[in-house]
Amino acid sequence: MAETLLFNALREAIDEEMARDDTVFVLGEDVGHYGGSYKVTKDLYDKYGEFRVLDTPIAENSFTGMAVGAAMTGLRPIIEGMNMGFLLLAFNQIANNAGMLRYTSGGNYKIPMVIRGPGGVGRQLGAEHSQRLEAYFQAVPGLRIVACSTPYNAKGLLKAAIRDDNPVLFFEHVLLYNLKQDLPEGEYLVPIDRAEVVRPGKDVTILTYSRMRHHVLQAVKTLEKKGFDPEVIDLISLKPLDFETIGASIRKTHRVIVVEECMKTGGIGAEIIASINDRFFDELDAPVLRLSSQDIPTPYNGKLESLTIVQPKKIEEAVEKMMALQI
Amino acid sequence: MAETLLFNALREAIDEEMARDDTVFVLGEDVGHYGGSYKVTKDLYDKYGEFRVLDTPIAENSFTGMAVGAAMTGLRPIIEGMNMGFLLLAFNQIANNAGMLRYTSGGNYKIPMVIRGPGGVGRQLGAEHSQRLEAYFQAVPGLRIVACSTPYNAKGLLKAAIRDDNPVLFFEHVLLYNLKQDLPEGEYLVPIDRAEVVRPGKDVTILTYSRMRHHVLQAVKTLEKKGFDPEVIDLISLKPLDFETIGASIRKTHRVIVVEECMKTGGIGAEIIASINDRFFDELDAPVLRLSSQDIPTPYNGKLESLTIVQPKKIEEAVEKMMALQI
Amino acid sequence: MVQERTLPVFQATSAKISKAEGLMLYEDMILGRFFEDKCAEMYYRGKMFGFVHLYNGQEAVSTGVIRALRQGEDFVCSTYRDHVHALSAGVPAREVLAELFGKETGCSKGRGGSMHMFSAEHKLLGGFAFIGEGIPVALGAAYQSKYRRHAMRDKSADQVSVSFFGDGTTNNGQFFECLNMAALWKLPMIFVVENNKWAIGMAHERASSQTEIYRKAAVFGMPGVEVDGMDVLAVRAAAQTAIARARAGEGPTLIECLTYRFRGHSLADPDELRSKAEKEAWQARDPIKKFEAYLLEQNLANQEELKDIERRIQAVVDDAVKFAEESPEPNPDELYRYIFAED
Amino acid sequence: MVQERTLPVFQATSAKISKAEGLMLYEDMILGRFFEDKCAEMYYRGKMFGFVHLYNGQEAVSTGVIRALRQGEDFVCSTYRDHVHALSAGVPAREVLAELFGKETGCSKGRGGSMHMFSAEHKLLGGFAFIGEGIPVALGAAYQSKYRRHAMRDKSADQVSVSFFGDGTTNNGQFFECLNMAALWKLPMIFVVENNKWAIGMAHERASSQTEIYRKAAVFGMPGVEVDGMDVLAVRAAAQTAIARARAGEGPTLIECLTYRFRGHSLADPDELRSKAEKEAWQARDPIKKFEAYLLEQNLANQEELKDIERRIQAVVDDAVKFAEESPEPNPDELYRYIFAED
Ligand SMILES: Cc1ncc(C[n+]2csc(CCOP(=O)(O)OP(=O)(O)O)c2C)c(N)n1
Ligand SMILES: Cc1ncc(C[n+]2csc(CCOP(=O)(O)OP(=O)(O)O)c2C)c(N)n1
Ligand SMILES: [Mg+2]
Ligand SMILES: [Mg+2]
Repeated sequence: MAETLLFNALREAIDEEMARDDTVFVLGEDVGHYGGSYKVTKDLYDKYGEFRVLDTPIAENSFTGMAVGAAMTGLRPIIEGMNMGFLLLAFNQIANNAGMLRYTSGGNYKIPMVIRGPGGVGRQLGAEHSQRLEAYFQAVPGLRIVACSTPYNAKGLLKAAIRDDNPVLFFEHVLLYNLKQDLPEGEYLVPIDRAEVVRPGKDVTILTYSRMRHHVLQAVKTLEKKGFDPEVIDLISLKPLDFETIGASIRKTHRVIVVEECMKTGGIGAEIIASINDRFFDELDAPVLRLSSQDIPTPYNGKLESLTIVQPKKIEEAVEKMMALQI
Repeated sequence: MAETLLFNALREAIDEEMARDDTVFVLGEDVGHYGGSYKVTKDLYDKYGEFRVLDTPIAENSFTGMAVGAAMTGLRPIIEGMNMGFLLLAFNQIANNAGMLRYTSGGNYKIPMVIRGPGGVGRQLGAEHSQRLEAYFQAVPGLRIVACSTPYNAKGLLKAAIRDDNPVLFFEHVLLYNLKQDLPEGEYLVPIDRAEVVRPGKDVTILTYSRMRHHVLQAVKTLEKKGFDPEVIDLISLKPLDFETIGASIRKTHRVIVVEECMKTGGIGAEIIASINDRFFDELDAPVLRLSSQDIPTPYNGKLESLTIVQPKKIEEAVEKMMALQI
Repeated sequence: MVQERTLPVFQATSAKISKAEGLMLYEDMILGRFFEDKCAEMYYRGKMFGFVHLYNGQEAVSTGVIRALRQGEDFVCSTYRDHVHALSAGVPAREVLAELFGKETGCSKGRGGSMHMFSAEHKLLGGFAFIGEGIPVALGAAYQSKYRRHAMRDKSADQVSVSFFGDGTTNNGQFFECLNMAALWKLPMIFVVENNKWAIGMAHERASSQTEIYRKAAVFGMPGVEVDGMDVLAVRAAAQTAIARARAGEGPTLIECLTYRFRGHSLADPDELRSKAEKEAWQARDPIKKFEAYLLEQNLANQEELKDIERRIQAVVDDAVKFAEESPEPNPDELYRYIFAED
Repeated sequence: MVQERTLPVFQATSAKISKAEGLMLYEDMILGRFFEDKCAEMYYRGKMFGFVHLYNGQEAVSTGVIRALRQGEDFVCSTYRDHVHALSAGVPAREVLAELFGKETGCSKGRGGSMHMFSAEHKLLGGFAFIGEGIPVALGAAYQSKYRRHAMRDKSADQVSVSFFGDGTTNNGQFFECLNMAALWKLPMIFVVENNKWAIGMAHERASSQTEIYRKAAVFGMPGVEVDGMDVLAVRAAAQTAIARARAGEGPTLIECLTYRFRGHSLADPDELRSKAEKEAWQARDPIKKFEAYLLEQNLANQEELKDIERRIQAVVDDAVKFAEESPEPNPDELYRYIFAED
């Protein structure tokens, strides 16, 4: 066991996979000499050389398309979005080509690629650097969307994503890179399509992902003291959603709260609620509660910013309120 | 009253608004000499000249940004997306600048612009030309999203959108341009934030938009004969949703079916269902039913294509099934 | 009609070709022409749908470039105007036509259609329906060749990637972004601009502040050459030079082919903006007629041999129609097949 | 350290300036420098957050270009490195600093922050946090001027738009797309490249196949000029020529300013990749020191006058800090304000 920071866990994942398979390579802005703006690729340039750790010009759309072409012809690119928001410029390549090309080509090509990097609301980074692209991309067919949240799952998920033969959008969170955790010594993988039951409980199912997992756990601490027993599920896979795990929990608790960092309208929670409505309506004792960020660009001012995202206090209140409902 | 084709209704709207306000101008690919690929700007180049009907190079991201700059400085641009799908290339300008800039600038600028053009699944146009961007854009803060569906509402909505001081994504449907309808002689506007009750009824609320309105109405014809009395609501405004109209209907029918052309996952229907869950859960006698396109890129083959989108038959069955539910 | 650019003069003698080569090139151009004429017929007879963009008039480019490549090894990347590139790359006419009919036997299994021809077997990276989006994809294939050679020490990895696109596309950012990366990393890539003077209804000079596209290569430190795109030998010679350069690790080349499409932008285009005079001037320079005259003049072929080829190709095209018509549609149960790699 | 480009020689005498002009330029550069130094101090003292990109070293560009514009009429478009452009454009130091503190009195009402400075009053189109996205926006402002003049027959509409951006940004598609449109439509636009040799940790020559950016203008039929970006008079002269051209309806110009940032990319950047030798070589060319020497040498100012300016500006900056500190935060009830035009 070695105590590892999340960014280093990601780095280990990439390093191990690059050592294991020489078709795996990293590309993006400042991934080489600079080692990545969050140090996820630190020293890999020295180890693997300029072809396998490729510093690109600032041309997101084209270097993403280039990765698609490389993937179609047998390599396994890992794109680092220096900030995932910058990949808005690559939306066309991600949607049309990474996402749809395999289908449209009738199976001629597969596109094993990972697009990873920091997303989410940081500390006063302003609207453009505080995006939650998972919502913008969730309707694109052919993409898998994954969000990691701990050093342990970050490493195992990234390794699994790299080995997956499909395009995976892999979200890290700009405020979680310095999380610490003891990691097992040997190699391990974490399946990219399974939700993680973080805390079993019987009162209410809290579905969350990425940094909000930690806000939820903070709330849960207080809630436990008050005698509540919530079940916390980290979705991990935002597309497709793991309805096996979600369903099992709902059948137990009959109450659901979604806690997400993306904006409410058209967010991940919207799809979760719609799917629960499709599949588990009769299991529900109360409407699913949706705690999302406000539907606004993230304001720079610190107070407004913290009002924009869901705070632990709000989660506590939501659980208490939901448990108080007469059913 | 003059019988007017939908594309001509749109043309009239633009023409009238350009005549009324000389800050209104159109830009896009082939809008000038060619008159627009669906003839929505036919002859306007001759009438208004090259500045006001501007043929652009094929550079969606930049000409969209250019329209943002023009809007910030007092003009009222109307962008024609030759096909709305091409605006995936302009995602960054639409999201960051059209959508968010006003907020991020603390109200320094407003961005009165309309981005319009054909969306939806046509007749065997292939995956890339059959996009439903309303789903991809719905989470972007600051944007209004409108979908027209008849010559009457197309004209009135487009005029209202042009006069609106906010950025409006305005979806037409590639298969509706030749719809005919008698239009009133004088000028009229249709509010861009109000849903339209197309057919009042008491059994079930069908929420739909764009071309699916017509699939729904086709189904309703058969359903009427079978004695059903569905209420059909054309959402018109996909963002924000008009919950006043939607809510009034749900309080009457207690049953909802959503019929949409976008993909199921992360579609407009997902947000509708989540919002209904938030607001009207106790009014529901049954889970909301979601009829969406399949979660796949649109296949070219005609049969597969027609299986991909919701057909009237399916809507009939859904209504019958929902009405048969014991409550 | 705008003043035509003076075409670069090409001395055919400088590119001596054998009889076999001559007939091969002729056959490939005839295939392209006959195939597209058949598509028009089938479209008007309601056998195919959607947007169909034909290639008539530009055959010397596809044949000149693609037939200079190593078939099935080098990569070809096309646009929505992709039928003929697919044929030159070796995709059987049967599979291209079946794709147009939306059949399971089509090269994209009927899922792609006219603008989305793919064939991994023939190293056709795809038809790409959106402007410019294929250029980065081709760049990726080129990167991959170089990567295999240098990072994976595969000496045999010397494949070249060719990306085709039009004049209108050269105003799109992806074009420039890729010129830069290709030159920066000296990738084995060839940018082939098919400058047919129009982007749908937008005349090139109304869209580009500087109309001589080949000159744009220089500011990226890349050779840019201008070639008569109606002369298959001129195109072939330029392609051969570029291919040799690319294979030798010397980097990319941009080739601007001055050409013309003899039909509207797509079969749905009324084609009202191009002047009669302009059309006639270019029609008179039909690349097939030009090459035919050359073959005869140089005694590389006689009338009968050429007629034979035409008959043979007509049969190939007719057979493709029959094949496509008789082929099954995709199985509706497989609607979700191919969405993920596991299928 | 890569071989430095030979700087273009500029004869300052060719641009005779008055004493008043000289002092104005000096003051503006000092304001930029002192302001940024104060930002660093405030950041390290935990008074401001997020990404903060300082401009030290590049002052001659902002002052040279923006102070040649008509203040409050011509448009200025910046990037994430926008404080000093905002100051040169006339946004009061108080409002820029208050924005950095996230206060309601900030020029973007505390909603924007360091990378999002806006001021409609001062025709500052914005700080744009994403690479290249401001260029099209500036193009739109330029289009608007021309539109008013020609389509709305407003003779007074001769405003010029200037877009600032870095070397790294010139590899992005939007740069090229806009060069083309600006030249094609002869828009009153000036593209100012602040080539400081680095894009975060990416050296310009590792990112661009052709490093002389000004040369890229020519292939769009646009003048491209190279200028010593550490010499405010050289920059000003180039700007004046470009502005005159633009105002006269003769179209856009690209100005490449060779400059250097004296600090890391942002205050979070460890700045480990740039060599000491390179930093020192450029530090020795500090534009403020250079201009100070020129003013003294030409007897346009004496030491005391310059010290006066510095004292005055120091007071302005200190006052800005006080103002920002004492300003109120935005009202939490107004979280949703400014999302739509009605608010
Ligand atoms: C991103 C994008 N924008 C617009 C279009 C619509 N479109 C299809 S072809 C075309 C013109 C292309 O002209 P050119 O590049 O010269 O190629 P040509 O058709 O002449 O072969 C346009 C605008 C598209 N397919 N993709
Ligand atoms: C679209 C986009 N991609 C990447 C970034 C991250 N980024 C911020 S500044 C920068 C380097 C820009 O370099 P340059 O254009 O030379 O400007 P400089 O910072 O040197 O002034 C990068 C890559 C961004 N902000 N936007
Ligand atoms: Mg063309
Ligand atoms: Mg720089």
